[in-house]
Parts: sequence; C-alpha cells; structure tokens
Amino acid sequence: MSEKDLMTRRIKPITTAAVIFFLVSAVAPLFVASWATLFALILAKGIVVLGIVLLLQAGQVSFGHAMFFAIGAYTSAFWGKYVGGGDILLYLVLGGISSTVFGLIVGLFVVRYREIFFGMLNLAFSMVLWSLLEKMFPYTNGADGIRVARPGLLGFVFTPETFQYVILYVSLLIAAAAFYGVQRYLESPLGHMLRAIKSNETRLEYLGMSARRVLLIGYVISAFLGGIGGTLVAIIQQIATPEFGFWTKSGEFVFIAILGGGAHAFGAFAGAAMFECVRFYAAAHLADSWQLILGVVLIVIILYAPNGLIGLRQRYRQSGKGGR
Amino acid sequence: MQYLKTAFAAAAATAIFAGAALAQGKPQEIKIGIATFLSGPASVFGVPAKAAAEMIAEDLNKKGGIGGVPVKLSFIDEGAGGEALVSNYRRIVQDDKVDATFAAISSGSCNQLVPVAEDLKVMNFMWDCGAASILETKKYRYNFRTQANGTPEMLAVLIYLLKTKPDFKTIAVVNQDYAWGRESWEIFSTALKAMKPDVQVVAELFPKFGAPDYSTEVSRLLALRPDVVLTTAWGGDLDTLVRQAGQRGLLQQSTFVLGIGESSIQRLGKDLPEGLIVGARGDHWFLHPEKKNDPAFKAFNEAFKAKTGAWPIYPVYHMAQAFTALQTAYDKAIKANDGNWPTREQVVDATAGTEFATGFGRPVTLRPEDNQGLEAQLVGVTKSFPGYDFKLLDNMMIFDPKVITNPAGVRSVEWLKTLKPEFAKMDVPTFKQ
Amino acid sequence: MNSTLAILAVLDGISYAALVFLVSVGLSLIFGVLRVVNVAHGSLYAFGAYLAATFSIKVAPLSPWLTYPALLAASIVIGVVCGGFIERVLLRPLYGRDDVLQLLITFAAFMIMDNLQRLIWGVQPIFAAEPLKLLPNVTVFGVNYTSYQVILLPAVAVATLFGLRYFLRRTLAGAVIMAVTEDREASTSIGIDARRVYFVTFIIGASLAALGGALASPTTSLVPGMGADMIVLSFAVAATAGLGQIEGAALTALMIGLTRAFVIYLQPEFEVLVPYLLMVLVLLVRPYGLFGATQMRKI
Amino acid sequence: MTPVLSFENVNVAIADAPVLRNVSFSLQPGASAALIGRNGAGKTTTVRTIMGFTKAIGAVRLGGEDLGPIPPHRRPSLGVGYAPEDRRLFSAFTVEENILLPGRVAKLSPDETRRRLERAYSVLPELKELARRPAGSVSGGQGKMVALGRALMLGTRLLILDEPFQGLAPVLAQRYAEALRRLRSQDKDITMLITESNPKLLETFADVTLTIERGEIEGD
Repeated sequence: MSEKDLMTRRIKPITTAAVIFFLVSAVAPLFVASWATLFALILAKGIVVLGIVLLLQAGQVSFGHAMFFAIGAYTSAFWGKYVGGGDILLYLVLGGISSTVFGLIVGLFVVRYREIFFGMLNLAFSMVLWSLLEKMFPYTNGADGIRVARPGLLGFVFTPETFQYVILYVSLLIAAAAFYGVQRYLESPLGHMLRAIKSNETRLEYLGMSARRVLLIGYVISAFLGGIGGTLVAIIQQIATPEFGFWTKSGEFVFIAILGGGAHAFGAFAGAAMFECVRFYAAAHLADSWQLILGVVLIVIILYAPNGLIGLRQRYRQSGKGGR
Repeated sequence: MQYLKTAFAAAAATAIFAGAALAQGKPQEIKIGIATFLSGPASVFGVPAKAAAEMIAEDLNKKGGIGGVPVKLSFIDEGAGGEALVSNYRRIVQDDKVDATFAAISSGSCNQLVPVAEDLKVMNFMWDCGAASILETKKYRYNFRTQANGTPEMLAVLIYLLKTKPDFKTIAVVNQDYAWGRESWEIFSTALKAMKPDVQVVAELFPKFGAPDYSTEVSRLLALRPDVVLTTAWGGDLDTLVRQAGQRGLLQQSTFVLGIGESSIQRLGKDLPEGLIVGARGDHWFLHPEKKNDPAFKAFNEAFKAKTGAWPIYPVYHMAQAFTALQTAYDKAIKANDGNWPTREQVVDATAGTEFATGFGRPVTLRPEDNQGLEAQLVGVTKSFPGYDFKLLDNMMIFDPKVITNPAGVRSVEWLKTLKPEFAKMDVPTFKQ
Repeated sequence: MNSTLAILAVLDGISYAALVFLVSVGLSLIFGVLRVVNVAHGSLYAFGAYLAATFSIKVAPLSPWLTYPALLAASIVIGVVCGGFIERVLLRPLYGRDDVLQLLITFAAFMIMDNLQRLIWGVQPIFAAEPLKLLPNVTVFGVNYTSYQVILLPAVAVATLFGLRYFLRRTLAGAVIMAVTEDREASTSIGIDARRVYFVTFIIGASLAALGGALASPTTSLVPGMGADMIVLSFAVAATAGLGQIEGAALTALMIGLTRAFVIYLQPEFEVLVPYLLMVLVLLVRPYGLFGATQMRKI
Repeated sequence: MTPVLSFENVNVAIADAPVLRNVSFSLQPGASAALIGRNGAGKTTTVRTIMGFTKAIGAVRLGGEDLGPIPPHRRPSLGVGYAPEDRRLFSAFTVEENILLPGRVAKLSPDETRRRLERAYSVLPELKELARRPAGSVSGGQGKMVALGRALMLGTRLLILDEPFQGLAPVLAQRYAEALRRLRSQDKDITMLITESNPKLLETFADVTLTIERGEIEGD
C-alpha cells in the first residue's frame, strides 16, 4: 500500500469527526446558552492552534505565537479606542492584515533558525511585545487592557442575546474555512515542502527550493491565523489585555496542539475543545485545582498517547486489528 | 438565520418562564454568584473575602435568609484568567441562573464582567473594585458599586497627610504598574497639585506588578530623600516594599503613606514601624472607633478570627456590604410589592438609591444617578499598643463621603482640579485608638 | 546622573544579578546536558523559596544562625526530591522523542507545581527575613544597604560560579558532565552512562534554582505566581548568554542586572523591557547567544 | 576458537527503512578486518550496532557473550575501543585528558592507566607533543590520531575505527597507517575492525575483508 493510500485512509475518519465537531458546535449552544460563548472561544482558539499545528508540520515550535494573538486582539482594541465604531468584518480584516504584516516582519528574522533557536527567538519577540503592552500605560491601559465595544456585523446591530450566537457562527464559519484551507495547503506542493523541512531540509535545498521561503510562507499563514483568532477572542471577551501575549499563553497554544495531536489540522480543534472544557468544568467544580488537573491530563497524554487525542483513535484501531 | 431565530426564541421563552416562576411565589433559594481571587497574588483579598461570604451566608440562613428565602453561594476564580473568568461568569448566570452576582475584586475583572452583567440583565454588585472610571463613562442599570471608588479613598489619605504633615516639600511615589497604581496616583497627584501646588514630585516609580525586589527603588529613594513617599501597593508587593524599605532605614527617613495599607498591617507585624499613614479603602478597621464596642461587630470579628486566624481586613467588610445591600434591596422590593416576592427587575429598581448599614462601619448610600456607593473613609497612623503583636491605627479620621466624593456626572479628575487649598481645612473628627 | 548614583546603581545591579545568575545557571546547565528547556525551573525556584522560609521559621527560635543551613537544606531537598522526580518520572520516558514533548511535560510540571504551591503554602504572602536581619547594614554615600544583598548574595553567586567551574573542570563527575554536554554519543562510546549524568545534572540544576529561591526568600514576600516571572527572566539570561554557557550566564546576568538598575534610575518605564529587548537584539545577531558555540547547530 | 566478534542475522532499520539486512560474520582474535562499502551502504550502522547505538534484531556477540542486554555505556569496559568517523573529541579538555577520560570513567587503577597511556604514546608518538593542547585546537588529522589514542585506552580486545582515512592528507594517512602497523606488531591478539570506502587503501594491512552493499555483507 502506498503512503498516499495510507494517508487518505487515515484522514477520512478524522475529516468526518471534524464535520461532526463543527455541526455540534453549531447546534449544541442552542440548547445550553452558556455554551455559545464556550464554543465560540473553542473555535477561536482552535484557529490560533491551527497555526501552531501548521508550523509543527515543519518540525518548528513557536513559543511566542501569542504575540500574533495579542496583535489581532489589540488591533480591534486600538481601533475601538482611537477611531471608534467598528464591525466584526472590519475588525477581522484589520486583525488579519496587522498580524500578517507583523508575521512577515518577525518571520523574516525567525525563519533563519530552527528548533530551540526558532522557539527562543519567537519567545523573545513576544516578550518584548508583552512588556510594551504592559508598560505603555497611556496608550494601552497597561495590565488592565482595553475594552472592545461590541461591534455590529455589516451594519446590523445586535442585542447581547443574539450577539453571542452571531459571534459563534462567525467563528464557526471562519474555523471551518481555516480548517479546510489549512488542509488544502498541507496537501498542496507547498505543504509537502513544509513537511520536508522537518524530514530533510537539505534535500529540499537540493531541489532548488529555499527552505526559508517555504517556512516563511507557513509562518505568515500561521501568524495570520493567530491574528484572526485573537481578534475573535477580543470580540467574544470584549477586551484585550497584555496577558494575551504572555509566554504562558503561547505555552497554552502549544499545549493544545500537542493535546489534540500535532499531526493533523483537526487536532487543533479537538485539543481546544478538550482544553477549554477541562478548564471550564475543573474551574467550576474545583476552583482551586484546575491547573493541577490540566497538568495531569497533559502528562498522561504525552506519556501514554504521544500523538494526542487524534492518535488515541488510531491507537485504538491498531490494537483492534491486532497488527503492529 | 434560522438558528438565530430559534436561539432567540429559546432565550426569550426561558426568560419568560423564569420571570413567571419568580412572580408566582418565593423561590427555593436566592442564588448568588461571587467572583473573587482564589489564585494569584490578589488571593490575599479573595480568600479572606470568600471565608467572610461563607460565614455571612451561613449566619444569614440561620436567621431565615432574605425575606424568608435562604441564600446559596457559588464562587468563580478571578485568577483563572480572562477567558475562564468570562465563560464561568456566563455559566453561572445563564446555566445556574443566579439571581445576583458580586463581581469583582480587580478593576480589570470588573471591566470585563460589568458589560457582561448588563448584557445578561443580572444584578451585579462591584463589591471591591475601585476604578472610578467604570461608572463615570456609562450609566448602567444592573451594576452597582457597594463601596467607594479610588477618588474618595485617595482624597481622604491626601487630606489626612495635609492635615498632619502640612509642611512637606517633596514627594515620591512607588506604585504597582497597573490600572489601580496609575489611577490612584493620578487622583492623588491631581488633588495635591490643586491643594498644595508648591510640592515637588521627585520620583514616579511604577515597578512591575508582582515585582519580587524593590532594592533599586529603595536605593533611589534613599538618595533622593523625599519628605513623603506614597504607595498604594497591596498584598505581597506592599509587604516586600515595606520590609525592604524598613530594613534599609527608608521608613525612618521619609514619611510613608500606605494608601490601602490596612490589609497588610497584621501580616507585617513588628516590621511595620510607628508613624506611617495608612488608608483603609472605606471606614474599615476591626477596632472601628464608633463601632468597637458594638456586640454584633465584636462577635463578627471574633468569629472571623476564630475561623481564619486573622482579624478581618477591608475586603471582608466589603463582602459584608454586598450582602447587606442585597438584603436591603430585597426587603425594600418585597415591601414595594405588597409583601409579594419581587421580580428581578423590581429588585434592581429597589436597589437604586438604597441606603444600607452593615453595622461594621457607617451606612453606605447607593447614589441613584450613577449607582456609585458613598462610603465613609477612615485614615490613621500606625502606633504600638500593648496586647497586639502588630501595630494599630491611632489618630484616626473618618471622612464624610458626601464631601470627598466627586458629584455624579463630573469626572473625578475634572472635579479634583477644581479643589482649593481650603478644601483640606475641612473639619474631620479625630479618634484615638 | 552623577558618579554617586552610578555607584549605587552598580551595587543594586550586582545584588540583582547574583540571584538571577543562580537561577539561570541551573537552567543553562540542564539545557547544556539534557537539551531540555526546563519550564518547571521557575517552580523549583518558588518551591525552594517556600521551603526555605518554612525551615527558617521553624529553626529561627532555636538560633537565628541556624537559618543559614536551613536555606541550604531546603534547596537540596527540593533539588533532589522535585528535580529527581521530574527527571526520573517525567523526562526519562521521553528521551529520544520529539523535543517539544520534553519541553511540554515540564510545562505541565510547572502548572502542577504552581497549583500545589498554593495548596501547600496557601495564598497569604510569607516572609522569613531572619537571615537578612542577622547581618548588619553597610552605608555607601549615606545610603543604607543590607550586607545580605550587596555582600552575601554576590559572594554566593561568585562562589557558585567558581565552585561549578572547579567541579566541571577538575573532578571526574564534572568532566563526565562536560563530556555529555558536548557529545552524548561519544561519551557513551567511552563508557559514560549518559542517563545517570542526566539525572545528576538535573538534580544539580534544580538545586541551584531552589538555592536561588531560598536565598531570595529573606528579601521578598513569597506569593503565588512568583515562579512564572522568574522562569522567563532566567530563560532570557540563559538564552542571551548561549544555552549551556556557565560563565556566559554570569556575565549576562551581570549585564542585565546593571542595565536594569541604571534604567530604574534613568528611565524606570523600560525596566521590564530590558532583558527581553537585550535578548532579541542578541539573538538576532548571534542566535546561539553571546557566548554560545556555533557548532551546536544540529547537523 | 570463540570469535571475538560475531553478527548473527542482524537486522537494523532506521525510520522504518532497513539499513542492515540479515548480516552475519565473525572475526577471530588478532584479525585485522576491513569493512568496505560505499557511502550509505551500512558501514557506520554496523559499527554503531556494536556500540549499541541502534535498535538491532538478531545477536551481536563479543567473545561469545550476547551484547543485546548490555547497555551501550557498559560495552567499552568489556575491552572495546571506538574511534568515530568525525573524531568527536571533547573540546573542553586537553588532548591527554581526552585520552585518559575513558580510563577514569572505567575506574582503572593509576598503574593500569599509566600503562595504557604509555601504550597509546608508543603507538602514536606524535600525541606526546600535543598532550597539553586543548583538543578543540588540533587539526583534523591530529584529531584522528587523538581519537585513536582515546580508543586505545579501553580497546584491549576490539578496536573499531570508523573511516579513519576519510579526509586525511596523504602524509597523515601514511603516518596513521604506520601507527596501526606499530600497534599490530606490539599486540598480536587485538582485533581491529576498520571501515573504509576505498578498497585499495587497506589491501596490504587487512587480513580479512568484508564487503557491504545495501546493508548486506559478503565475507571472503
């Protein structure tokens, strides 16, 4: 059996799972009102994590990706503060543009490095951004952040009850589009080249491809996804704070990617759903131990299901077949 | 769009059912959701406040609850971070259907939750957060502040300083770098400039929130020798600053003003010298000069000490205020409704303009124009007394909130600019310990 | 700024640098040998501080001088117990697997320890200043300093630096660690048990983090969340120096400490920015750090 | 006689790709064996398998003892010395410290250590002049000599030299070959396994030639 057949056989059930997941996010919140916000957050974060998963294909881990998340969020916040008014679509466009531009600038520097050095430089950039957001109090309102007033959509203004569903379905549409787009990208020649950076960068260079350029493209896409996710979260939460760009946030995104399984785009959403639900319910029932629970869940996943939640399914199938 | 309509219909139907159920008769319980810090540095306030809430609720239920209905509490952690806080807040309001919420301690959390409460049409008491701006920029229906804000708190401390040390020439500030640290200094310095324009500000230091080390700041202040050093830091940060400053003689060299130091006095114990000016974010002091012989007040303090091992600090009293405000509002609403159980909206109507008294300090009024609480302010100076292994407050002044709070509709800073030096000469009663 | 203030700033910078060095050198050592960025390092710092405070509050009534050995004992206990556990139970199954998993599992350890710390020691700030109060103050240009901060801490840092140098250069155990740092496989091929070296190194690194916390405990309030800031700061120092560079970490800590002190005197707004800006600038020019060797790039 | 080294149906795969297929051969004590093959044929994998750096299926025996259960770091003290292809000296130490380190790790007695150092110097006299130099500062060719010296410290039964002539200038290659001959004349029992891509180079020295191609070995 060729590798390609194996891939499609592996991917199909996961795609089905993804479709089911998106359907559930669309329907379930209609029955439990507070799920609207929960699912919107899951989807928005899933979009960010999609960017991390994308870079994971190239074997690179960014420990500063929260910077693009923060840039997206603060773009809306600044617009609301200094220009006023606003529309979900406008915010998304602006957040997408600003994070792409930043992604390109930072990317030009970081794609020269690999592995720990790549991660470190990303971390350094994000910490600079974080310190600036914290310290430029007159402009950023410091640690308390900037409020993001509830925007309309295409000129329509919504009541709070309707708005939580509006933003849910906007997030859902974008998440589904991002998922499809990233899938297509990874299956495209560019996506294959991105994977080649992990497996054999030198061979890529022999083929006349600039590994840096391939990685830069991936990096900018991933920054763009981070910015879009950040914009959505800022709109959902109606606030942008420096915490959005702190290193623990970056760590959380990587955490979610590994939790879900970094090998497949759907891992981003599976991980985000797991993460937010554990945190949501652990915080609800064991308010002072939610970190402990999340930490233990992560350790168990890493030690016993190295391919994340997605891998769990495969492991089950493999053991079912009894083969190795 | 179909989904949206369904959702909207579902939400509306739930609202109607809930409303109908309430109007029919007494509910089983009044559910209160409380946002407080259970993790992070601000849990120095949040955890004692949680203990107080549990104690007060138990006591209240023993006495039959509010209007004969027991209260039931649920807590959410402000320290869990932005998304978790908002989603949990939405959960307790939308799923658990709490009747009222008390949120929150930090101004940051209030900034996040106040609009959500307004959106969800649930009555919320800002039970501890002090940023003046929230209620000055927008008129809310469902949000009330059951205590003072930064403006009267800082103004009281400043007037106390001007009254007791009228001749100082230089001042420096060391505040935590976040909204409270910045805003409190803006209030203080604006008022100072208006009332005593000759004072020179020699240093404005805003070390990072949670900074573990202030050695460099202390060195700089030792070299600058300002007459007065103001800090509105709290919790571990204040403890560290005071200890590092004390160890190196800075507390002896300059007059220290601890804007909200009441909450650290017991922890600092012997490390806190005499002669520091301490504010209390309200008239909160477990030996409140007007209440210290009141049996209910003494009983509450003793019970709290027995439960937690420490005397109550201001967040504890702030929590008590939120409960009393809620009880007063319900009682008022029941009365207005001819003894029938009121709807949520009727309770909100009744809350506006309420005056309530915990008995642990002077009464508080919720100003109807902007839902701002008018709360007296107590400021004192540290002094040793036998029988206590920490300092007590002496020469306490209690300020009338109507005089030192900015009028509704006028922004704090604008109002502070209009103050005259004579303002500080107001009559304020002084109490010995 | 006159020369008096400059000298004051230098003193402040040095005492700050001493603590930062102790924590970051442990991080650097662990990375050098295991190639793992230990995110739980900040938690080890916090645990060291808390346990030291617990110990010294216990022994201070007997004799305040006992608090010094108490600080040391606390760091070793934390280093051996927590460090040993993290390496043996969490990291060991992951050697040879993706680097990011090793890093993430220490991230998980960080979350758990952060939470445990709250459950064990509570949320009220803890302060145990006994060791600091024992030593007299010194006066420089009319400004008081505690000798604990301007003499003892730098002295411990210098002693640690030279002690480590001696250990690594002159003892067999040190030589073995150096060999594994440089080339794990080549070390194995001359009979070195790399796993044991990992274990021992991790304990040493963890003990150094805990020692940093223990030594900081008399000067600061111990509060929840104190580890999270320390880890990025020490990471910034270690990365700027070049991961695995011990002398480099000392110089970088000094550089960051001094810059920070001068910034507080001149432009306090930028205090937080200093280490990270420095890190970006250095890494852009020298990704392997100021003192890092270029051959570390994987072939 | 029990062979010093024997492979019995050894298979090694790296990332699911087979690198050694059913390799079997054995070397008698005192053999000078050349393992000849192109780049990528599996030479380095073969020697790394002896050192325990690969996951191998099948038995590798040293003096009849199965190496399988013996962890890699215990193998050198069984008398196996290994000089890897790219030298891999410890640059933080001097040349002499590099040579001595395996002995210190194996806890040899001071007398024994001195004896083995003497032996290394007698085989490689030029190392004596380099003794105090930092290992990071020696040239590539000198480094090969140091790596051989280091391998001699524990390599009393089996000496594995991975591509020792690779990249050596002709003069140095000659000196290296002389050193090997000196060693052979001093020590008749030591077994040597030397990998090389050029079959000509070891023609005169080797008494056993193994040819490896696509992971399969043909003995002679």
